[in-house]
Amino acid sequence: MIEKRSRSEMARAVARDIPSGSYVNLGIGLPVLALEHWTPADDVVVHSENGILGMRALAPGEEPDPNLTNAAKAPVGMVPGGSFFHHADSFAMMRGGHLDYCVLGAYQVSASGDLANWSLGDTGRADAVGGAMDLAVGAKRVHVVMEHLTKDERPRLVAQCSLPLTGAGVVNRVYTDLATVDVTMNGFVVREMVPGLTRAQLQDRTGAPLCFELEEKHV
Amino acid sequence: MIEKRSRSEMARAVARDIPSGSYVNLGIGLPVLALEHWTPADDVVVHSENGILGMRALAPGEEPDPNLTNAAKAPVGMVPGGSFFHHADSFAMMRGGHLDYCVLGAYQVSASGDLANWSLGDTGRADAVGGAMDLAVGAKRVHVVMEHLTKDERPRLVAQCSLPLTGAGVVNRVYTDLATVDVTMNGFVVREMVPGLTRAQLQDRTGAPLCFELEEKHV
Amino acid sequence: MINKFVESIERAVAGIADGSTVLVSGFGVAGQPVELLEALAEQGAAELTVVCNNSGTGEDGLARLIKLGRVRKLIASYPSGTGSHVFAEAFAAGRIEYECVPQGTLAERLRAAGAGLGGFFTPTGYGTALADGKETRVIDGRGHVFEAPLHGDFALVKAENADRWGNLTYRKTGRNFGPLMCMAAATAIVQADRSCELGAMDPESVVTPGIFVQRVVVANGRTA
Amino acid sequence: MINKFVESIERAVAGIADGSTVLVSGFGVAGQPVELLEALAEQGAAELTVVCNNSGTGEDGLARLIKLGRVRKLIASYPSGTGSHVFAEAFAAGRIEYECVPQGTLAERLRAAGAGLGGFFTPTGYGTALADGKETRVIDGRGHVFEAPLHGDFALVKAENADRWGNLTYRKTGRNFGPLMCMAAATAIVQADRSCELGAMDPESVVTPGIFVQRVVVANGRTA
Repeated sequence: MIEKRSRSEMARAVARDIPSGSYVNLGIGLPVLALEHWTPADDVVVHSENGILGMRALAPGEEPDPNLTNAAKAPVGMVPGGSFFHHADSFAMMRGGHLDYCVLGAYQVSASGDLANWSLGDTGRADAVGGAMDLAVGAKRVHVVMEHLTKDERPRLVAQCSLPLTGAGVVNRVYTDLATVDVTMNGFVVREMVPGLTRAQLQDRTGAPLCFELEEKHV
Repeated sequence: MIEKRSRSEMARAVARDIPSGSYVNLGIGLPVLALEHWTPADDVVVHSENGILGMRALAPGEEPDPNLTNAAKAPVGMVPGGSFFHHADSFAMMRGGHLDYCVLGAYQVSASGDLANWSLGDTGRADAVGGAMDLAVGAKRVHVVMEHLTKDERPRLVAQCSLPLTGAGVVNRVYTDLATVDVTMNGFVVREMVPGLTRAQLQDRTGAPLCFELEEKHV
Repeated sequence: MINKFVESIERAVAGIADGSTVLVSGFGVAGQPVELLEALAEQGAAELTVVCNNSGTGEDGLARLIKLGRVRKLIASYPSGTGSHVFAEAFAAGRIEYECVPQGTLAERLRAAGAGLGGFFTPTGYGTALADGKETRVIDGRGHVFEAPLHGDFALVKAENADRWGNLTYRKTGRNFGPLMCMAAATAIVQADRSCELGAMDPESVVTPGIFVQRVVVANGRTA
Repeated sequence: MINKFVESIERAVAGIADGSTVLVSGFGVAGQPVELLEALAEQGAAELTVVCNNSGTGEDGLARLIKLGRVRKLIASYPSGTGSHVFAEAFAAGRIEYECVPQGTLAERLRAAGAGLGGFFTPTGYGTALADGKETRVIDGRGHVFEAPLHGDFALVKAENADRWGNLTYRKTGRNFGPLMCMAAATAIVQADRSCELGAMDPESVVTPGIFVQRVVVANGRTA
């Protein structure tokens, strides 16, 4: 039986690979769950696009402040050593290569690292890009965390994105409920697979050829 | 006898024409002498390129702070309501049209408002532009204060600048030891002359045609 | 004497004409100038171009302006999300134009306007649909998009403290676009939670120097 | 644990290699990192490109580096003035290259580098000798010059307070180019008058967030 990773396990895998002392931006949804897997001693400094360095999850019972919110407009807290700044400075951090990692959700990632995470195409609804394009081009490493398949069971790891791009050739690594996959010069390279999953099954659920170079520690 | 304006009188003429409540940058040398002609009640807010709004002259006996200096690196004071900021913000104020006036010294001003105040041409020495070009293009009004003639008695108000430009078509008004002259679409227009000076004498000391539309209050 | 305080919220929004471009601070609720937006709705200006990161939530503030049909065009990065149904309905019905700008580009275009720059090249959006029709250039081997400054006729901004010169501080993430919009607007109108005496603010901690602000009203209503 | 403090001024300037581009804060004496510059002179790196508003005064700091022949090129807006005879002599003797950049353009080029922009158009310098050879463009009827970002390998910056994350505040006009140079350098090295505990700084008043700083040394010597 395939032991899929839960959302929390995906977030833990994301958090595990980010070294202590890193500067990190976590996108809305799945990415921000990684927050729960660091302790203050890790000194992972979390950036929020709306002007925070040193963001933390709201503590249980802590009074929310409507002027202390994250990118999803949800109340958060701040760690000692944090700072506030305006949007031009915040995006200078993002665009200027000062963040070690950003972690984003996605609709699709291509074998050449193209990212599609902001638009489902011509839906008649107004598309909303937010800060995704700035993070995609600006962070030193771009990690994506997403389900391996869409709800109707089509691959999200693809040869070419069919949806509008957020950035071209920007993604370094993808965490899914089935595997951890690097995007390399040679396309997708699988680093980690969940128990019970065969290589053939993973390839079958993926829209581009996979190489397998599993990292011992993660198998 | 021609009653030339002293340096202090030139500075007073500069100060007199700047309304209460204005935001002003004063250049090194003659321009900064205007400071002495405002009182705190005038609420003229003086900007210094090195990151001050609300600069004032050092009070007699006041202890100088090596970290509170003006554009000439001389110690200054600060008025209540002042603020400090970095150079990009400071020059945003200058370039972005937020200053009502800047007052600059000059070597030459042309009848079309060209300003030359940063370089004596190919002297073999390193030219130093400082913030002059930013002020020249950025302030809402650019006033110049300078001697009417060079030391060897050549006009500084000219048909065309012979020295390298700081900015083209930027000067609005010039205060000299002999006259106050506006730069208009039709060239130089004299608004004010010192006592004892004839129109012919002023024209004789000026390198481009003068119109005379003297303002009663200043004659 | 410089005194930028105006005595009422109505006076604060006086003179905003039909067809104006209005910059509105806020990221979600944080830093949103709700009282100024409500006053603008009462004031009646129409055919507005509004620049705001979001499109308002619920039925108040910017959402109310949109519902009243006063907004001809919205320039935003993220007008979707919980509570933004008023904009969604207006857009679906073709009653409002919308220009989508990446959030960092939006911030930088405002700053460029305030700083007197003619535009800039950014790598953000290169190779995407949001670069369609825009000038591009490869600089140091990397694709960039040319972006123009974004000027406002007015800005409506929420701050925490203000003095009579218009010096401002903000509260936490309520800062967001406020300082940039004050710079970018010909007339920056600020609603501040509190006023303080001139000289009471630490000059090292002023976030928006008063030179960027034209009117201040103290308005501490429903928002934090 | 993040701890950017280094225990000595020698460690602070370790690794600055020959040929590096070094950004040096300060406007005259205010904000000049004299101790770091002296340490760099001892360290011996040569063939440097230095970016600094001025050229140093007297025989110390940047003037000493120039006198020792370590500076191949100076990029500055105002290297003249009282006390800058060391640079003047080196320039007259052809021992140093010099690029003159308008002060606001210098600040903005540093910011563009730190902010990840590919360059910008500014009206400053249009129609002057400092635009010679540069791309120009008329935007909204006004002439502009294209200016490229200015990146540093290292920045030497003076601040007032620092914590172990590298958060900084400055003192009065000592702020000047410091925040921009921290952003623009791959490795920003800061000499701070004082250190403080993490959390002791007001998050609203941090001027340079620690993300822009790599090393801090406490050095409170002869300068104010």
